[in-house]
Amino acid sequence: MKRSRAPLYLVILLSVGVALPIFFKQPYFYFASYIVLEYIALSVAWNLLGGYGGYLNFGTSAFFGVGAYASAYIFNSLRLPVILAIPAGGAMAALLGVLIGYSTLRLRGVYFAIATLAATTLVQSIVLNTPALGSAVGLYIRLPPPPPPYGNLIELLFATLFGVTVVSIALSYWVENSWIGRGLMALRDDEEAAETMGVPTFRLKMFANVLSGFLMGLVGAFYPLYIAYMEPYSTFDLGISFNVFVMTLIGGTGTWQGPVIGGLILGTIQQAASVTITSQYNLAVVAAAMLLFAVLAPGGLKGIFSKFITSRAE
Amino acid sequence: MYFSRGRAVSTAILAVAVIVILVAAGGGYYYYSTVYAPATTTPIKIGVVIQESGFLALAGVPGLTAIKIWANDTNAAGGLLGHKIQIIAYDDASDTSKVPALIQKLISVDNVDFLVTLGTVDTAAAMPVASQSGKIILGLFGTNANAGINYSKFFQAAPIGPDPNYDQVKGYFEFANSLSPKPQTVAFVAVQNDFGQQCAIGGAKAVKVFGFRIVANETYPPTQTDFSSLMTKVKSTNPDIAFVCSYPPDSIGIVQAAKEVNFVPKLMGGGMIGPQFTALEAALGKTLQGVVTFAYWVPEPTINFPGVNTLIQKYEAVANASGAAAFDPLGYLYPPYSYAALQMLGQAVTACNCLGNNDQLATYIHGHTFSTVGGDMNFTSFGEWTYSRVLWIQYQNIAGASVNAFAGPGHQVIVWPATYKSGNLAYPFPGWQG
Amino acid sequence: MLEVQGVSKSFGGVKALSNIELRLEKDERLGLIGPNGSGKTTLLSIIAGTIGSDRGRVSFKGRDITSVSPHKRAKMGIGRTFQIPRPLTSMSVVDNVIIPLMFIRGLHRKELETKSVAMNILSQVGLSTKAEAKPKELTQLQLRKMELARALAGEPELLLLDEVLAGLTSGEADEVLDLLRVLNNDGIGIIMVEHIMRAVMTFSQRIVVLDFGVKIAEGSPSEVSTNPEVLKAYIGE
Amino acid sequence: MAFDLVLESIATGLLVGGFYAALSLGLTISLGLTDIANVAHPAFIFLGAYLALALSQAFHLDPIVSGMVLVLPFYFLGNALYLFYNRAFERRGESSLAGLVLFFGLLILLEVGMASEFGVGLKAIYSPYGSVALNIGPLSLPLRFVYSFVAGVAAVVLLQLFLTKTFQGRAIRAVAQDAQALSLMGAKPATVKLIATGVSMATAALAGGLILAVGPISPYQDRLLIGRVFAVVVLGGSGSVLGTLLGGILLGVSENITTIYLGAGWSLAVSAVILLAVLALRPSGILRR
Repeated sequence: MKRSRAPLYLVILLSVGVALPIFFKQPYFYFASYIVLEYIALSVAWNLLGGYGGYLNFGTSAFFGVGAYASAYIFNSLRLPVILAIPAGGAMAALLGVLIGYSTLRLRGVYFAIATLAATTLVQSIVLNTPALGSAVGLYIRLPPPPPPYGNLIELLFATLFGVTVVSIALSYWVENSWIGRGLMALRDDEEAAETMGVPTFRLKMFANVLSGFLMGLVGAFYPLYIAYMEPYSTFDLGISFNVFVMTLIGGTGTWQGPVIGGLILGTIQQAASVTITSQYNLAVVAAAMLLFAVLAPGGLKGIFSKFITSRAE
Repeated sequence: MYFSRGRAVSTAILAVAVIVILVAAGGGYYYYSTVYAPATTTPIKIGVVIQESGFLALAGVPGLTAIKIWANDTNAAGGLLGHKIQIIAYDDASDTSKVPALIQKLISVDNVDFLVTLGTVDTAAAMPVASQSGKIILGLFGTNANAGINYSKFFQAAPIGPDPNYDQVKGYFEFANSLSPKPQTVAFVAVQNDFGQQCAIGGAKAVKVFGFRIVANETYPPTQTDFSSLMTKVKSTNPDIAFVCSYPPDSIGIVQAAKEVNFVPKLMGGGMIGPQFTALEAALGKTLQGVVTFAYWVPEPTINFPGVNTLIQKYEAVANASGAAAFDPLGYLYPPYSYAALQMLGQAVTACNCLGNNDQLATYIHGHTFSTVGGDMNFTSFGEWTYSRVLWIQYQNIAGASVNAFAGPGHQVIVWPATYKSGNLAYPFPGWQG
Repeated sequence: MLEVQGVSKSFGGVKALSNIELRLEKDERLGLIGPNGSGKTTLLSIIAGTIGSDRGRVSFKGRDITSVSPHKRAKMGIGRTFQIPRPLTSMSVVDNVIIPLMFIRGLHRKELETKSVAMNILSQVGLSTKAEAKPKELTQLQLRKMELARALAGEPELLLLDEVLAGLTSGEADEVLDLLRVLNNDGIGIIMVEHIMRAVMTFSQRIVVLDFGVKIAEGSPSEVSTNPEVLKAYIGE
Repeated sequence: MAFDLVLESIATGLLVGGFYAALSLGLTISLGLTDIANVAHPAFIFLGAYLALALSQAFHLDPIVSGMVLVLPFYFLGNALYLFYNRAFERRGESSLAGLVLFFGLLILLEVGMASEFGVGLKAIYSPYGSVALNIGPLSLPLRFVYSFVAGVAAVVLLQLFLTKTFQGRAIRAVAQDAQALSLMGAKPATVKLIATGVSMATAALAGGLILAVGPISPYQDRLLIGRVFAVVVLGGSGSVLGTLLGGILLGVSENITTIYLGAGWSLAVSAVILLAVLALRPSGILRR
């Protein structure tokens, strides 16, 4: 068996993304792509537990928001360097993953799903009642100047989030092709049977949940710098969780490519719709696209891509 | 062979992903280069990012309607300095995370001349991008949105005042202070959103200034449906003044619950958004009688600025013409000052005759007073009104539960400030009617 | 090697097992029989660890494993099959066998070697032609063979077989029994839950009979088959 | 705290709980019994509310009565929805996950549709009991919640009778638990789910009427309901109709008790904690089936 070339491609992709803002200057492209990248990374993270392990997380915005608030608090209020704040955001979200995981990952999947929904309400409620986090008034973020060679904060944000996205994809690729991914897929199919085959189901679920939470928090940790003003309703918006879930499903769960495809396609459609259809119907178009994908490609677009490629190869 | 096919697919898909990204980038660049053209030959473009859908559409849609009425009025009169007005509006779906990208699209792709947003949250998210572009931004009702960034080309046209959260509510306490016998104690009830909390912060300042005593300080989440317990709890503290900072659905819930548990303070009301919506007024009918709330404009004879009645008529015509989609047919809250903001901008552009030079235009705006459908306005360096003209109104003479019971003068009586006073406050609050 | 002491279990007030005692020596063949609903599968699940007991203890190779999780028991050498086959439906047959190889025997570094080990096990149970098939393409017999292959992949010292012969022709059953005898000769202890009396009586060295969660008889096949309690349980009153 | 205050908050919490139960019943059936996670259910409730508003305005009906009038049309709407769902997913053997995407899409389409059809602003209807209380001793109970409690409890009782006493009802319960029993009854799963989805949707019409009776409505408010409705269903033990009532009451009372002891600002946090605790300690719900 040949050695996989995917790592090479990922490295190439990474360098392209990081270098792009130095040569190509169009701020709108970076602002719009930032959100698409955000959704790709979140979907990839979601897929780790939801796709491979079959445990649906409806609290993506909780992990995202905890990462965002932790990082904002650290660099905005405590005035510590941003470079510390970003991983701290991921770590706090990972901690949330540990807490939710310990209480509900021993149960059937649907309870985990509801627990993540409840966790979203809980962390949002805590922020709303904590003046140090801005409560409902919100936090005004002091934006740092970008270091060279980036001329603009958004270019730096794009490049770093691009890096995080590629690293998430790489991690997801690694999980999928390692014994961890095998174990997760085994427990997704049949948890009891997997246990009797030696699969440490709880440990694997916890691992996937914490890693997934960490990545979501990491993505969230950049958000204060993008939005400049944080308030709990948009940060913990249920819409983020819905979007991530839908994107992963449309792309195809349980493969590392699925969330990338879903996030890229649906994320781009959303961005495009909001500037081409300048009325409330932009949401309807996105929803119609969702319906269409769900009905025409219930197994995800990745399946269609594979079929197409297989038939061309023959 | 359990990984091989996956790899072929992944390779292909990565390639597709890269191509999509590059094509999108190239397309964006191409579009950028074709649309760009010297500003003098093109219409004046006003870029708007507003809530046409989502929870805040009830503010965004009336606001955008007023902006479009202004554009039509201006174009009918020949435009500004010979340029027609073109409105480019994007819906942010009440999703703040969409705002920076949309603002940037307006700036660097659509190449608009001016930016408009509505509401504090979305305006605050637009500010860094807007300030980097150096363009003038009108943040309709975006009070305090400049707090994080202090941008000199930000203008907020609602008549709130230089210290927004204090000025928004100080009138309520100022006139409470003038009543006799003077009420002593206050109960705060504030919704957990940016408006409610800013309102409560301003209220707390005012309480210190005018020497009241806070006996209850309650907050509640926007999802609250039943306010009976909350109102019973507030009632048990027996305050002279109820100071409620609330949003549309909950304003109604609070008024209903206060009546149900028979909570009768001497002064009932506060910074309540919601009663101003006609459909809600109609549903509550006489229950609103005696309640005091703020307004920026009401159809009272004492505050009849030139043009405002015409604007309201046009607005009602649009609202009614949209048939089933009718939004707030009387629309006194958002339209007048959305229109006024653009009217101010139009006057500045004409008088300054410095289109294209935003620094000069901003300096001009800071240095002058403008006469609009919202009255005379001038701005602090922070972009807020230099003085406060928040009106406090009391619902009086409500005949029943219908839209007509609230239309026209005499139902929303201005009781403060004295300059615009159109009637006397019924004090103490006579108790719940209907 | 295996010792079950005073194990009881009830589901929502219904007693499934009461005070069960069971011993198994290394390389012993034990038959576990009883009418439907007598608690045989529950007992297997308690030994495998997928169901916890309310009272009592289970020890294996001299160690108390009552609170040890099922995957650790699998690593210690307890393998099992399910009464209704439970394949991992998204994976091919060979991948189903690779899972225990990876997780019990730690063969997750070299794909190709792991796969050839898995192929060997599949050919041992006569399933090598179906290695790349998905479980839903298999017949009942093939599914049972796959279950057996998965259990064998973990190199168990104790094999818990839940009706592994059900639905098989007598020829096929003999084939499986021969395989099990070979395994037994290699030192694997076997507990077999079975309805096919002929098979279980000839295969087992010792028989334990459960009825309504109570052990009503224990002994050699001939002793048990003449025990009046057993006859009453099977034939009824 | 004064005893009266605690009593009042428990009493109104109870009433609100009945209202929550009425909102959640549809999801109890679809999620708990037919395994169709209809996340668009709250949007259908608001569709019911808007249609009830139109009916009430046209014929001067009470909003709750309008909601009841809509029960039958909504039953057929549910049938249609299931037929589509069945064709698009179940019959093709696709997972219920793809179905979830369908419901998310439907949720957004419904919201946009309602906004363009009925306007983005708040709508409300005048009702003579809108802000009137029923005074019993020291208690003043809001009539709008008394009526919605009565309607909610009535719906729970009727549904419980339907599920336990009728052939179709028993078949619906069997569809969730025991496919074998279902085939012994001679019922086809698809037919049973057709009825169940109709019943689920019919409750949305009633819930819409109640929401309209309780307060103003706007097209995007359904999102605010989602968390609470799921919480009630899980607290009650998904699939249990009586449990849904208890779950609603537990949520309503705990929110109100939190309001008087900690402040209403914490009420959502406390109910989330209760939900998480129930999930961790008693995952089959407060009322075990």
